[in-house]
This record gives sequence, C-alpha cells and structure tokens, in this order.
Amino acid sequence: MNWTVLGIWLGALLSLSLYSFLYRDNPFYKFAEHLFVGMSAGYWVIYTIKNVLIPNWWDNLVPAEGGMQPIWLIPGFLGLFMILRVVPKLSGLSRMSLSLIVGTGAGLSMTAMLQTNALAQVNGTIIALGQGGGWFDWVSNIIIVTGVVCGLVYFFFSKAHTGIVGRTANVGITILMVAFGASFGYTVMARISLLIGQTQFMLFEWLPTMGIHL
Amino acid sequence: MATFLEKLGNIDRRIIFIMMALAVIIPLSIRMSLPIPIGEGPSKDMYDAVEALPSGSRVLLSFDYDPSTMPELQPMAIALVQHLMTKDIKIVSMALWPMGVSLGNEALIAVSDSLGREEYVDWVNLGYKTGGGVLIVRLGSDIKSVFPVDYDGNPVDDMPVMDGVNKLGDFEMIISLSAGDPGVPAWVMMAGDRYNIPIGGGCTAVSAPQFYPYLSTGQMIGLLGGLKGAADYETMVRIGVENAPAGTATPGMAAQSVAHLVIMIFIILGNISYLAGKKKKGRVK
Amino acid sequence: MRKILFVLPLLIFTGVLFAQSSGITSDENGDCFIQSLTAEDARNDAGGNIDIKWMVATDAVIPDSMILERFDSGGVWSPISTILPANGRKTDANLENGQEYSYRIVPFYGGVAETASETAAAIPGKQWIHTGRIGMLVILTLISLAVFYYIEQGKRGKDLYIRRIAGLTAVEDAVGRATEMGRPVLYIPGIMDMDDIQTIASMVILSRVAMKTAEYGSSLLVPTCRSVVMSVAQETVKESYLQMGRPDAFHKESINYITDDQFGYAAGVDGIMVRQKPAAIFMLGTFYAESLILAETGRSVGAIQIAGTAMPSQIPFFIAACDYTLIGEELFAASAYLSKEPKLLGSLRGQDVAKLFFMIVIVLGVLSATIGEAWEPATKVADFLKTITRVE
Amino acid sequence: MRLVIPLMITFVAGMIMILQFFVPATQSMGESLQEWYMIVASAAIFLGAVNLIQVHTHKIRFKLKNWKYSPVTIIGFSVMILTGLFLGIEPGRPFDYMFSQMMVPMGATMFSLLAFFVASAAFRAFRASNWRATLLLVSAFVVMLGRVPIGTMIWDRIPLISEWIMQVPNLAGQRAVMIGAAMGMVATSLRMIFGIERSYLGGAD
Repeated sequence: MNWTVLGIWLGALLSLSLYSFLYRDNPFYKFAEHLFVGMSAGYWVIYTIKNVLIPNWWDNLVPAEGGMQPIWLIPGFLGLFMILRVVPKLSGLSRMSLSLIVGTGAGLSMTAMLQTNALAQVNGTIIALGQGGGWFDWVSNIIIVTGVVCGLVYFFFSKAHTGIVGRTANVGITILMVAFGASFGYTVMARISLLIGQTQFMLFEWLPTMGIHL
Repeated sequence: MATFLEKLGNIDRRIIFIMMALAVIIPLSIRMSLPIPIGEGPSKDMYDAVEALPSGSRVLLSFDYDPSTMPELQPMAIALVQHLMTKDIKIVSMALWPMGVSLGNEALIAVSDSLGREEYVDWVNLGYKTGGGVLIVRLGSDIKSVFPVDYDGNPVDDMPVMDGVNKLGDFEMIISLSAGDPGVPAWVMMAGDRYNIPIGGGCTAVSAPQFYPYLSTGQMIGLLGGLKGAADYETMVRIGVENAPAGTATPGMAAQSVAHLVIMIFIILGNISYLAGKKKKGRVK
Repeated sequence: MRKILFVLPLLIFTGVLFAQSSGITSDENGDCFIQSLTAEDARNDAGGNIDIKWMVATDAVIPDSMILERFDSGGVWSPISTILPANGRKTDANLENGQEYSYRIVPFYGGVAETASETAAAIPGKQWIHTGRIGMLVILTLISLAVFYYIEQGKRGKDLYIRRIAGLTAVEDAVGRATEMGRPVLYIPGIMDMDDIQTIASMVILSRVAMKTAEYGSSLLVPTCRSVVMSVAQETVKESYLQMGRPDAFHKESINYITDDQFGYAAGVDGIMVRQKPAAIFMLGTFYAESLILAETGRSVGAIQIAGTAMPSQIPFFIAACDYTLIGEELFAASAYLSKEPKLLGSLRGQDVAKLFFMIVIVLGVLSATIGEAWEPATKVADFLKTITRVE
Repeated sequence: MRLVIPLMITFVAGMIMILQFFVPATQSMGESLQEWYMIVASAAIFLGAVNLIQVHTHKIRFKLKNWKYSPVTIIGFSVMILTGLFLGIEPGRPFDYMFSQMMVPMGATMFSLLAFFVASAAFRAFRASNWRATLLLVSAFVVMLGRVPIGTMIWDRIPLISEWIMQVPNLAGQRAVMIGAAMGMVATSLRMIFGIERSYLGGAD
C-alpha cells in the first residue's frame, strides 16, 4: 500500500464516518468529528503562524536586511495583550487589542457596506422604466423598482405596519419571499454537485483500490 | 387513505436522505445518460463549428486549467478530442497553465488509444510555456521557435502532424479550455482578433457569463459553459456513434436531474399530504 | 431637495478637481507603430503612480514585442516592462512624488529595436480627496447626522416607537421553555471574527439573551469559531450575569472555542446539538454554507430555533429550517428591540430616515429617467442622482 | 475610567479607516492599521488553542460524558502543530499530506451534507399553507426545474422563466435586503466608533 492509496482510504473512511451522522450520532461520527476539530484547529494555528505572524509581523519587525523596526512592537504588544487574557489579573489589557480590532473592523466595513451594498444597489435601481423597449421590459422594470421600494418599507421599524405602510410592507415581504424561494432553488444544483463530487471520489477512486470497477 | 397521506407529510427525514443518496449513486454507477435536449445555444454553435471543419484540418487545442476545475473542464477536453479525432482532424495541443499539460495528455492518450490514432501523426502535445498573451503573440509569428521540441522532448520538425504548421495562421481553429487568466480572453485578443482565426472554448459555469459578449460580437464561435456545456457536447458527439465511450459529464448531469426530481417529488408529496390533512380538518369542523 | 442643494457645490468642486489632472501627450507620429503615448499622474491615489496609455497604428507592421522605458535620473533610458503590441495602459508605481518622469516605447522587429515613440512625461503626486467618492462622503455625513440626531432625541426622552418583530418576541418563550425542560440554550454567533459588524450585533443580542438565561437559571452554551469572539462573548455574558445579580451562575467553560475551520466548526456544533439536546438555539451573525447544516441538525433535536443574518444567500435556508428568522436589517434592530434603550431606538429611527432618503432617490431617479425618454431635460435629474450614488 | 483608553483606540482606528477611504493621501496609514489589526487578531488564535486544550483535558480529568474522544482531538491538534512546526508545510510533507488527504475530504463531506439537508428542508418547509408560502414554493420549484434538462423537456420556456425570476423579483428582493442591512451596519458601526455601544468591552464603566 503506497501513500496515495493510503490517502484515498483515509479520505474515504473519514468521509463515511461523517456521513453516518445522517443516520444518527454514533461512535464513528464522534471520532471523525473530534479528529476534524483537533486537526483543523492545529492547522489554522500553523497557518496563522506561517502565513500571517511570520511574514506580516516578524519579517517587518526584524527585516532581513538587518536592523529592527520598533514601530512593529506596538502590534506585537497588542497581540500579546490578547494572549494575556489567560492570566486573569492582566486580562483587562486585552481591551485595548479588542478596541483596535473592533474599531478597524467597524470603520472598514462601514464604508465597504455603504459602497457596495447600499449605493451600488440604489444606483443600479435608477433605471428608465421603458429600458429595454418591449412591454415585457416595462413590467419587469416596474417589478424591480416596486420590489426594492416596498422591500425597504418592510424594514421600517419606527412605523407600525398598518394602513398604507402595512400594505406596502406586505408587497415588500411578498417580493422577498419570491426572492428567497428563487435563491433556495438556485443553490440546490450547486449543493448536489458537491455530493456528486464526493460520490465520484468514492465510486471511481476508492472502490477501484479494492478491485471494484464500476 | 387520508391517514396514509398525513403520515407521508411527516416521514422520517432519513428516508429522504436515502433517496437522495440513491439518486446520486445509481446514475453515476450505471453511467446513466438521460437525454439532454440540445437547443440552439453556444454549445451547439461550438459543435457545429467543429463539425463544419473538413477532415485533415488542423486545430490548436490549449489546456488552460488545473486540477481544481477538472470536474467541469476535463469532460469537455475528452468530448472535444473525441469529436476532433473521429473527424480526422489533426490536433496540436499546448497549455498556458503548467498543470494543464498532463491533464490534456490524459485526455489525448485515452481517446487516441480508443480510436487507434497515432501520436505525432494525428496529434501532438507541445507542452507548457510561460508568457500568456505574449506567448500567443510569439506563436503568431513562429511556433517552432517557441516549441522546438514537444512535451516529451522530441523535435517537432520531424513530426508529420506539424507539417505545414509554422504559425497560428496555419490553424483552422483554436480552442481554449480556460479556467481563468491566461485563457480565452488572451486567445481572443491576441490570436482571434489579430489573425482572424476562429476561437472556440470551454470554461467553468461561474465564468461563462463574462464570455457571452465575445459570442454576440462573433469574436468566439462557440462556448461550453460548465458541466452543462460538457454534457451537451458529450451528447452531441455521441449522436450516431456506435459504442461511444461513456463520458463523465452526462452521468453527472443525469445524477443532477434525478436528484432535482427526487426533491421535487418530495415537495409535491409533502403538499398533497398537507392539503389532504387540511381537507379532513375542514370536514370534521 | 435641500439636501440636494447642499450637494451641488461639492459636485462643482469635483469638476474643478477633474480639470486639474494634467499630463503631457506626445504628438502623433506617422512613421512609428506607436501612434500616441500619454502619461499622467494616477488619479485618487496616495502618490507614487503614473498612468501610461498608448495607442498603436492599425495598418503598420506589427512588431514582435515592445518595451516601455523610463528616463532615469542617471540620464539613461531603462526598460520597465515588456508590453504587448496592442493598445494598452500601465501604471508605473513606486515613484517619487513631485519629480518629473519621462516615458517612451521601443518596438522590436525580429529582436532589433526600431525608432522609439515620442516621449511623454508626468509628475506623480498625492490627492487629498478621492474625487470618485465625494457623493458617498456627502451621503455618509447625512446618514450619520440623522442617526446622531435621533440618538440625541432618544436620550432626551422622546418617545420612540418600534414595531413588533416576531422573532424577538419569541426570545423569552424560548429561554423559558429551555428552563422548563431543563435543557441548555445554545447561542451560535456566526463564523466570522469580531471585525464583522454582524458579529458585533450578535454580541449585543447575546448580552440580552444571557440576561434572560441568568434570570431563568438555564445554562447557556456559546461555541465560537474565532478566539476573539470567544473572549468577547465571555466578557459579555459575565457582565450580563453580574448585572442580573447571578455571577455565581456564570460558567466561563460553557463559552468555548471550537476551531477556525468553517466545516470543522459545523461538525463540532452538530455534535454539541445532538449530545446536549438544547431546547432553544439562537443563530445570529454572519453565516455561510454551514447555515443549513446547523439549522437542520438543530431542527432534528426538536429545539426552538431563532436565526438571523444579513447574508442574503443564507436567509432562505434559515426561513426553511428555523421557527423564526430575523431578515437582514432586523438583526441590527434586535438589540434596540430587546433592550428598548432610548439611544438604540433613536439610532433605529435614524436608519429609517436613511432608508427613506434612498427610497426618494430611487423613485425620483426612476421617474425622471422614464420621463427623460420622452422629454430629454428630465434625464438630468436622473443623471445627477446616478452621479452622487456612484462610487469609484 | 478603565474604558477611556479602549474607547479612544476604537474611535481613532475607526476614523482612520473611514478617512483612508475618502482621502487617498492617508491610504498608507489605513494599510498599516489593517496590517496591525491582522496581526493582533491572528495572535488571538493561541487563546483559542489554549481554550481547546483546556476544555478537553478538563473532560478527560473529570471523565465527563464522551471524554474518551477528547484524546482524539488533542492528538489531532498536536500532530498538526508538531509536523507543521518541525517538518515544514510544503507540498509533500506530512502536514500537507494530512491536510489534503484528511482535512480536505472531511470538509468536502460536511459541505456535501447540504445536498441532503436541502432536500429535507425543502420537503418540510415548502408547503402551500398560504398564498405567500405558495409563491415561495412556486418560485423555488421553477428555478430548480430551470437548472436541469428535465425542465426543458417539460416545457422549453421553463429555463427562461427561471432566468426571469432570478433577474427580476429575486434581484429586487436581494437589493432591498442588502440596502436595509447596510443601513443597520452603518448605524451599528457609528455607535461603535463613537463609543455609544460598548458592551463588547464588558459592559458598564
């Protein structure tokens, strides 16, 4: 048995163990799950060290060309503070690191969200209703514009959903439901493809190692 | 009857799981092929363009992908090679992606062996060279200086398949199976637009929409998009061919169809049971 | 409309900035394959970049390759890049601001250099305002003002209404049910890190849910996919228990890290679900493909499930598998709804005003664009609205 | 008082990120901040690792339910760490072998469980209980049909209708969700940056 065949067997047996969860929880699943959790946690620690901490921090702090860049001690300390949470007395220090993470994240995603999820979508909705030419395009464009506007009305929180607001919000939630149905249906194919991929691996790579050729 | 229908609405989900598993495993293991209706479209255009080539023509086939996109692109490679070889068209192949060479070679050898074609006479694999778009421009003026030897290190000058092939302009068609950059866009811009060679191609389902503009302008003669495109082509190639070897895209597509069907049947059953239950409740009232 | 008037001067300012962008263009060159070459300071950057553009002749003999050269301080032309013999553009980076750089292109035929193109030159510099983002800056300022205005109103005690959100009225019942059954409450804060706003929103909701579990005395499990989220969740829950006067009931161990791996995490949480059999499951935060793996397993153990995410692609799966789903923005309204804190309610009112603004922009834009098809001048309004919502 | 410095850091970091978006000249500042942020957030992974080991050693020591599986986690974790640190992570080394032959198939398997769950969720949830639910059901059904050849066999217009649903009502719905959610995110971010929301720091001052 060579390394390739061993790899196929490892992959196949672990996959089968995980699939057994579909029947119910059992020792095989428990084993595979615990192994998966442990290995992947270990993997991400190594990945972080080798792909982030060494190239982005250590190599900047102590560049190959010599000398030391003391400015990089600051993120180093903030990172250390984060780890120091394990020492209860020093855990307060981690607030500073947390603040840096939350502040940067908030500032970054605020602009990104406003740009791509709000403004770009509003911009795309500003269309001439007759765009496209035919009567069918009129209908489609009207549905798009009403859908977006009524959908937004559904998300109004400071107005009770009664009267005209309620009726508009109802149109909105209806469009949302059609959208969710469509998006569900659209994803089914991609999910089945994954299963097909795994099944092909089992049928055409694993079974042949036992001399079974379909 | 009603009780049966009502029970149906609450069947153990494990029954659904088993049905789904069977819906995928059976079509794949029996290499099931559901008829795939081929309408007008980029897949048909691609097939027609190849079909229209006279035998003895020369086609450049470029394998611009790697193992990560193999499930979609490899079946296309096999079906295309099959089509070209059955029509006695000479294939000169190469790759803009390093991993594409061996994947392409697998397809070429498998099909060539099954059809009794001969390497260096009916086909050759030139291998991989870096450079992308720049490489294509150089091929435009001289192929043999870029690829003096093929993938196995044999000098191309002595190969019958390379007789009269000196530059891109000597090919009747270029086909690129492309997973990204460099790929179809480079071939269209650097070879198609410049030397007026028809460009065809195949790509993943995700990237297909970005190539549609090339089709509408005629810069590409046809396009196979994703597993669906591969299955289309496999189906068309197999039409009228006896004992055609089974591809993998058609069973994959069949499994997709069956699995979709199973889900839809369950949805319908669920609703029948739901409506039956509601009716009954109404009567009691 | 007043808001729009406010935007106008900024737009004029934008126009002035555009006009400033300078550059020297080489003249038409009849003999050379390269018809024109332009160089100009790259727009909207921190400096150090020059954009170079060239056009080639369509009727001349095509060279095998071309080399783009820059005139160096040493007084020689040095190659910076091999370029394709076609129309193209390139950005020369890592230059010094304020210094002039000249460029030319040399075509090669069969390895022999021919006459170079005319030269073009430019001076790189940095810009203090991104001209393509002024509209967005104005809109962001308006939204911020609206949010802060209403937060202030809320603080001053103005009565702010909030509509019913079905999923949130169920929180109390769900926790109560868990207590009755003697089973734990499972809280899943999504799989993203603390920099994700949805995770932050989720932590705020967690503090409310923790108060309820502290009050009812049911146990609370929080498995996390990120270490930082674990730390924050521990802080948050501890604080909630403290506030409810139950610090003794807080167990740090029940808030633990599983793994950073998306599907490793899904496998681990599935295990927790089938073994601990929680009576209530909250899934609030950013979710990707694992959403349905978690929700279906949770469903199979008979838990009441309350989910919420702003990921449009995952909402359908939560709707299909959970009892209650907070759709998109409802996730962000949750903290205000559960706490009824005036400043949060105020912030929510601010968001509503922002939405109203966008709705007006859309309706106005669509109307003017539609009318514009018959009566040309109306398109100006649509064009204007499209300009301010366009972000580069 | 203990929150003053953290709140200031949040404010400054948030403002720098906003500023660098609108003022190109400050981009380098934003880039360095992002780099710092990445380092700090990455360093926290050790915290998780410590927690994982603690949880499982605790389980083993007190022989809690299913404690027999905890050594599996600890061994899996340790083996990855040790091989990664001492034998390298390049292709062909044990670390990479275990990643590609064990972790990748396990991840793919978990991912493919979705095919089953999609089926059971659709079966249970897609009931025509009212007209809105019926609409959801119908749009899911049509789009599902439109993606496979059977759809065409039933009626050759089905792929077109499915495409239309994706391009029109679906687009409108997605847009409304995205715009609304973006407003929620902007307001939440503002509250964070300006210190109005501070529960993430452990609540009250």
